[in-house]
Amino acid sequence: MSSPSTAIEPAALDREQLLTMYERMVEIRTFEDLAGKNFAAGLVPGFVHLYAGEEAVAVGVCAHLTDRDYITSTHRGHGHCIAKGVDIPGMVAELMGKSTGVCKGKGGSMHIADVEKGMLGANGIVGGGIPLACGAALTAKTLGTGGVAVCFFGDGASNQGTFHEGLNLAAIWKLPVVFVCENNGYAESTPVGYHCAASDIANRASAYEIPGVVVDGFDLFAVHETAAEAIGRARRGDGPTLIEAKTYRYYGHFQGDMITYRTEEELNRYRQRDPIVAVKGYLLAHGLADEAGIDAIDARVTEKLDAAWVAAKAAAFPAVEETLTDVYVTY
Amino acid sequence: MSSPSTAIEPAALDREQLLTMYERMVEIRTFEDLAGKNFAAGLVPGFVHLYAGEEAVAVGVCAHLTDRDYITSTHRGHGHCIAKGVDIPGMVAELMGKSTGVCKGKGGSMHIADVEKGMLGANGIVGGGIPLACGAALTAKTLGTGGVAVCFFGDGASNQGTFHEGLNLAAIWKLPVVFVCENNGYAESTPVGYHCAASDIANRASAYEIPGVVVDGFDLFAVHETAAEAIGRARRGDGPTLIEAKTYRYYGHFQGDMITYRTEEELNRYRQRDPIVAVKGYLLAHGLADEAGIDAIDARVTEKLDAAWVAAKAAAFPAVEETLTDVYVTY
Amino acid sequence: MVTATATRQLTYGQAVTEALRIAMREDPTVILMGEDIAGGAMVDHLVNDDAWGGPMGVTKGLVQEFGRDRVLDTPITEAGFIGAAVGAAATGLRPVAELMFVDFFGCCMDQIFDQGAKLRYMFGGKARCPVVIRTQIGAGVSAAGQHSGCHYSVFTHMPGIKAVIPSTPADAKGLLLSAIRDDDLVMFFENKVLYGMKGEVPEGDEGIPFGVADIKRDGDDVTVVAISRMVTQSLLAAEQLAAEGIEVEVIDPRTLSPLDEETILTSVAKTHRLVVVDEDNPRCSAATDIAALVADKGFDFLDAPIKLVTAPHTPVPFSPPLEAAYVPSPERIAETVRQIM
Amino acid sequence: MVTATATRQLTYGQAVTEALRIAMREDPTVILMGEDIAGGAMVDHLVNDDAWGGPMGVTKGLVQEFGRDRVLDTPITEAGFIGAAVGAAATGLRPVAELMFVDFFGCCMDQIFDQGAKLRYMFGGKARCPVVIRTQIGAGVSAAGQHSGCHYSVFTHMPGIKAVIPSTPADAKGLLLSAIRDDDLVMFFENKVLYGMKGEVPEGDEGIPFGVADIKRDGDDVTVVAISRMVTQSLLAAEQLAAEGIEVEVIDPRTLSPLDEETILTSVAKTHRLVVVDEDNPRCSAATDIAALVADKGFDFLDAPIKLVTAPHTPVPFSPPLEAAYVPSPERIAETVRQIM
Ligand SMILES: Cc1ncc(C[n+]2csc(CCOP(=O)(O)OP(=O)(O)O)c2C)c(N)n1
Ligand SMILES: Cc1ncc(C[n+]2csc(CCOP(=O)(O)OP(=O)(O)O)c2C)c(N)n1
Ligand SMILES: [Mg+2]
Ligand SMILES: [Mg+2]
Repeated sequence: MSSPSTAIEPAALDREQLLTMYERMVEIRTFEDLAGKNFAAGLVPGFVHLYAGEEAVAVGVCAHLTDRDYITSTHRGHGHCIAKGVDIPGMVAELMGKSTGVCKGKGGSMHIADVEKGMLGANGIVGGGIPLACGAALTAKTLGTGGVAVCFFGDGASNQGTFHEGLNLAAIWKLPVVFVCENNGYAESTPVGYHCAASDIANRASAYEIPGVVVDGFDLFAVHETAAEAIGRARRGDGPTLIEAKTYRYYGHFQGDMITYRTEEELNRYRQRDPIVAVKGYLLAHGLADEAGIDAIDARVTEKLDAAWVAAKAAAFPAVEETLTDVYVTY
Repeated sequence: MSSPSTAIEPAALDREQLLTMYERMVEIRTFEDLAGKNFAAGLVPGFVHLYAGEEAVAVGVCAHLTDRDYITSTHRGHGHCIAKGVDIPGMVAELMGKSTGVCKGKGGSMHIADVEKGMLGANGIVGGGIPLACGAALTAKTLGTGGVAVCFFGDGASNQGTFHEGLNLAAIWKLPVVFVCENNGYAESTPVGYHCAASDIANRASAYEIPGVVVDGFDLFAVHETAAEAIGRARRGDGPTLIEAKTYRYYGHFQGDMITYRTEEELNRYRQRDPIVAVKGYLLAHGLADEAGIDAIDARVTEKLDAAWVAAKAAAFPAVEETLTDVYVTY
Repeated sequence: MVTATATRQLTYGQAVTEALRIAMREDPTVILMGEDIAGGAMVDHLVNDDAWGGPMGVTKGLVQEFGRDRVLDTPITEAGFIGAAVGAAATGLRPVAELMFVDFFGCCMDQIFDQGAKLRYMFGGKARCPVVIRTQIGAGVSAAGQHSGCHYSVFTHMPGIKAVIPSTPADAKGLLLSAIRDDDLVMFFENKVLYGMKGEVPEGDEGIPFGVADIKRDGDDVTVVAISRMVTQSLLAAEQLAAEGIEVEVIDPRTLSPLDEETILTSVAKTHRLVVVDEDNPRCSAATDIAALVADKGFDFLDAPIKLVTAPHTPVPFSPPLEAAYVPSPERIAETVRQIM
Repeated sequence: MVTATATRQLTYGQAVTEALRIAMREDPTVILMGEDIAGGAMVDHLVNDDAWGGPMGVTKGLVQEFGRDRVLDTPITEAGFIGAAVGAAATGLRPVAELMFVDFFGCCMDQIFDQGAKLRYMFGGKARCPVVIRTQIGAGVSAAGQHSGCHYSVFTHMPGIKAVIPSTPADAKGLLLSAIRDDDLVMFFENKVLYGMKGEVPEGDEGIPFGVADIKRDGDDVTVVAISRMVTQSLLAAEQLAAEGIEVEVIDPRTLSPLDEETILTSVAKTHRLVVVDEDNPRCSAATDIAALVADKGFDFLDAPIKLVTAPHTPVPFSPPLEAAYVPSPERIAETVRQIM
C-alpha cells in the first residue's frame, strides 16, 4: 500500500481536460447545493444524500471512463452520475419524481441510473453495487469489449459481506474492475474509527493480494493519477485495485440530519482545503484560466442548473398507469 | 502472521492430558470410519462429510474449553462435536435419525448440536456459524461469564461475506472469540488456490488488525499451543484471533464423491504424516504409554463405537407426531 | 376494550421506546443492537449521549440510561450483527436487533430464517432463540424502491418465526413487550408512516398476547381484515361506507404468525363477506393466506367472493402520485366492499 | 399434447443438461456460473474436464465443449457471484447461475430481489436483467433442515421475478430454454427428487412458453392444482380415486409467476371443486395464492371448500419417517379430495 499522495502535478493533463474536470466539479457542487435547498423547500420527496465535498473523487476517476465503461454507485450517487455523464436536467426531474426524469420518476435520488451511459444505478443498499460491478467487469472480460467497471462505495460499505465476496471474486478472476472506497469518515453518525477494524481501508486489499492505495480525496490530481494507474491496470487485464479516497461530506448524512456527531471545527478544517477552490487556484496560478474564464464556467453551470430546476418544476408527474409498467420486459 | 510451527514439544501437557487427547482423536477417527462404512451400507440417510485426517485441529483446540465455552461448527462437524464432549452414542443415533439421537433424529449429521455442552450446532450453511459464534462471545462478554467462543469453518467459508462481517464485528467489539479456519485444501472439488485470493487465509486477519496465525493442522501439539495463546488472549479480554490450520481430509467431500480432483500421491503424502500415528509415536517414544496401553485405548474406543451402533440400530425412529413439535417454545 | 389501567396519549414511536425501556429495566439480559440506534459511538462529546437514536429517533434516550454496553451501535453488517443477535439469544441474552428497513432482509435472511428460526427444531427442541428483530415497513414517504417494502408475508411463511405487526400505539407497546419476553424468534414490523400516530397507551408493563386479533370496529355487513397501516385506511373506508348504510367489521390480526383464525372465522360467520386489505405485494401474501383460510374453513359462511385489496405486483415507485396509487386507499377499499354487497 | 417433434426418453436431469447445451450453442453470451458446476478448477489434470459437473452432475460435460470461460466455477460466495450474474445480465451477458440449494437464498437474496428484480422498474424501464438462477428444491432425500426446503412462494411473491417450476423432463427442457431466452430475471426450480425421473423429451430447440399451465390429467369431478413433484403425487392419488369413480383433473401451472389463471378457473368452472397441492410451507404460499385466486374470481363456480395439501408449518425434519410425513403423500391428497366430494 502506498501512502497518501498530495500535490501531484497534473503532468498528463492538458488545459481542456482540466477545465472540463473543473466544470464537472462545479456542476456537482451546484447540483447538490440546489438539491439541498429545494429539498428544504419541500420540492424533493423522500431522502437526499449530498455529495458536496467529495467532487474530486468522482470527477478524478470518471475522467478516465467512456460510455463502454460502467460504474456502480451508492445512495450518495449524484456526483457519480454527473461525472459519468448522466443528463443533468433528467437528474433534476428525477429528484422531483417527474415523468421527464432519467428513470421516468420511478427511481428517485437513490436509484438514478442510465445504463446507456454506463451508469448502473445509485443504490439504496449499502454494499449492494459491489457484486454488480464485478458482473459488469465480467461482461467486459467475456465479450472482450476493452471496458472496465468502477465501483464506488463508502467506508461503511467496506464492512459489508459483499465487499469481501466481490473483491475475492474480482481478484481470482482478474476482473477489470476498480473499487473506489470513498472514506468520508462516517457511516451515518458512526465514525469510521469505530465501525471499521482497519486503520486504512486500502489495507484490506492485502486479503485479496491486489494493490491497495490510499489517496487524498480532496486532491483532484492525486485522484486522477491514482485512478489512471488502477484503470490502466484493469484495462490491461492485470486485475482489480482497491483505492481508498480519504474525503469528507460537507452536509449531513442526509438532509435533515442534525449532525451532532461532528464539530464545526472539523468541517471547517476540510472546507479550508475545498477541492474546487484548489483546482481553481491551480488553473489561475498556472495561467490556464483567468478569473473571467472561471466566472464564465461558474455562470454557465448555474444557468444550466437553474434552467433544469425550472424545467423540472414545470414538467408533469408520470401518469398513474406508469405504476404498473416496466416490471418485466414481457409477462 | 507467524509461520507454520512444527514439532513443538508439548511442555505444558501432562501424561493424562496427552492420553485424553489421543483417545479423543481415536474416537473421531473411529467414528468417521464407521460412519462411512455404515453410510455405504445404507444405514445413514442423507449426506455425511467426514473429518478423518483433521482430528488434531478439533482436539487441540477444544482441549482448552469447558462447558461454559461455546463452539460453532460446519457440515463437517462430527469431530468438533466429539472434541467438545457431545455424547457419542447420541451422535450415532442422530446419524441414523433415531429418537435417541442428540437432536431426537430431527437434525441429522449436518445439524448435530448440544447447547448444554456448548456445542451450537454443525451447520449446513457454509459460513453460517461465524456470526453465531460472535453472538455467543457477546453473551460471554455482556454477562461476564469468562467464557469464550470458538468458530470452526473451512477454507471455502473464508470467502463468504459472513467471514468478513464476523471478523470485523469481533475486532471492533473485542469479542472473546477464536476463529479457526480448517484449510483442508478444497471446497468440494475446488482447490483453495483457485477459490481464495489469499495465499494464506491467516493473512486476512490483517484486514481487521487482529493476530493471524498459520499452524500445521497435522501437529496436535502445535495446534494445542497456538490455540492456548489465542484462547488465553480472548479470555483476557484482548479480542479475537484468526488461526489457519493447514490440514487435509482423507475421505472425499462427502460420501459418494469420486474424488477425481486430487491424486493418490497427494493423499498418501498426508497419510504418511497421520496426526494420530504421530501422537502415538510421541507417547511411545517418551515412555508415556506402551503398546499395550495404546491398544487398550484403541480397543475401548472401538468397543464404545460398536456398542453405539448396535444401540442406534436397535433404537426406535421418532414417532410421526414429532414432525410437528419443537418449532416454537410456545405458539 | 374496557380496562382499569390508566392511559395517556403517546405516539406509536414513543410507545415503542417505552416498551424497550420497560423491558430493559426489568431484565438485564435485554440488549439492543443496530446501526446508529444510539449513534456517535466513540465520539468524544457523545460518550453517554446519542447522536441519532435510530434513523427515526425511536431508540433515542436509551443509551443515557443503559449505557453503550446494552445499546450497541453496529457496523453496516446485517448478516453479522443479526446473526450475532441470534447466537447471543441461543446462549443467554435477549437481544432486540434493529433491521433498519425490512427491504434489507436480503442481506441477512440466512441468519434469520435458516439459523435462528430453525435452530430449535433441528436441535430436537433442545435450544431456544429469544431474539426480536424490529424493522420498518411501508410505503408513503417516497423512500422509493429499496426502502418502502412490506414483505412480512415472507416472514409469516417461514416456520419458526413469529410475525408481529402493530397498527396503533397501544398495540405497539403491548406487543413489543410480549415479543421481548417471548422465547422464540420474533419479527416485529413497525410501519414508518405510523410513527407519528397518536393514541391512548396504557401505563404499566402489561404485554398483549400473540395470536389474539383485535376488532377495531364492529359491523354486521362485511368483514375487513386489515394489517398495519391498512387498519387506518380501512377504518376511513368504513366511515364512508357507514354513511351508505354498510357496516364494516374491521379486524386487525396484530400477529400474522400465530394467526387468530377464530376471530376472523367468527366474524365471517356473522357477515358472510370478506375483504382482506394488505399493503404487501399480492402474490403468496398475507392477504392470500387469510383468503385461503376462509375459503376452506369459512366456505359455508360465504355469500360472496373473497376480495383482496393489496399493493400491485410491482416494486414501490418513487414519484408521489405513483406511490399514492400503489398503496391501497380508503376509496379503493370502499369500492371493493361495494362490489360484493 | 399432439406434436410432430421426435422424442426420446431422457431423465429430468439430462433434460436440463440438454437445454443448457442448446442455449449455449445458439448464443455465445450465455455463460454458466456456480459452485463446482464444472469442479476441479486449476487442477492440472482437469483443464478441459470436469471434476463434478455440479453436485448432481447436471452440468457435467459442458466444460469440455464450452471451456472454462463459459462454465465458471465460483467460490462459495452466493451474494458475490449471483450479484455478478445480475450485473453481467444488465450489461450484455445471459448468465445462468446455479444456487446449489434454494435454502441458501438467504445468503444472496438482496442481489436477487432487491437488485436484479427491481432494476428495470426503478430505472424507468431503461434496463433489463436476463439472468436465470437455477436452484434445487424439495424434501425426500434426508438432506435435512437446511437442504430440503421449497420456498418458491417467496420468489413468486416478489415483483420482477419469474418463477418457473417444471415437473417432468419435457417441461424441464422446454421451460429452461424459454428461461434462458427470456429478458427478465427467472428463478428456475429443479426438484432434486425428480432428477432421475424418465420421460419423453422432444428433440430440437423449442421452448415452452411461460404462463401456460399444462393439464397433466383430464377429469370432471375435482380440480387438483399441483406443483413440481406434487404433480406426480397427485397423479398417483388420481389413480386411487379413479378406482373409486372420482375423476381428478390435475393441472400443473409450470410457471407460478406468471400464473395461468385462466386454465385453473376454466377447470374449476367444470369441476366446481379445488384442491391445491404444494410441498412448500403452508403460510403465504403458492397454495394460498391459488386458493385466493379461485375464492375471488372462481367463487361462483365452487360447490365445496377449497382444500390445501401442503407441508406443515415446520422446517424439514431429517429422520426418514418424519420426512415422509412432512411431504404430501398420494394418500393424503386422495383423502383430502374425498373430504369435498
Ligand atoms: C444494507 C443497508 N444497510 C443500511 C442502510 C442504511 N444506510 C444508508 S446510508 C448508510 C451509511 C453508509 O455509510 P458509507 O458507506 O460510509 O457511505 P456515506 O453515506 O458515508 O457516503 C446506512 C447505514 C442501507 N441503505 N442499506
Ligand atoms: C451457503 C452454502 N453454499 C454452498 C454450500 C454447499 N457446500 C457444502 S460444503 C461446501 C464446501 C465447503 O468447503 P470448506 O469451507 O472448505 O469446508 P470443507 O468441506 O473443506 O470442510 C459447499 C460448497 C452450502 N452448504 N452452503
Ligand atoms: Mg461514509
Ligand atoms: Mg475445505
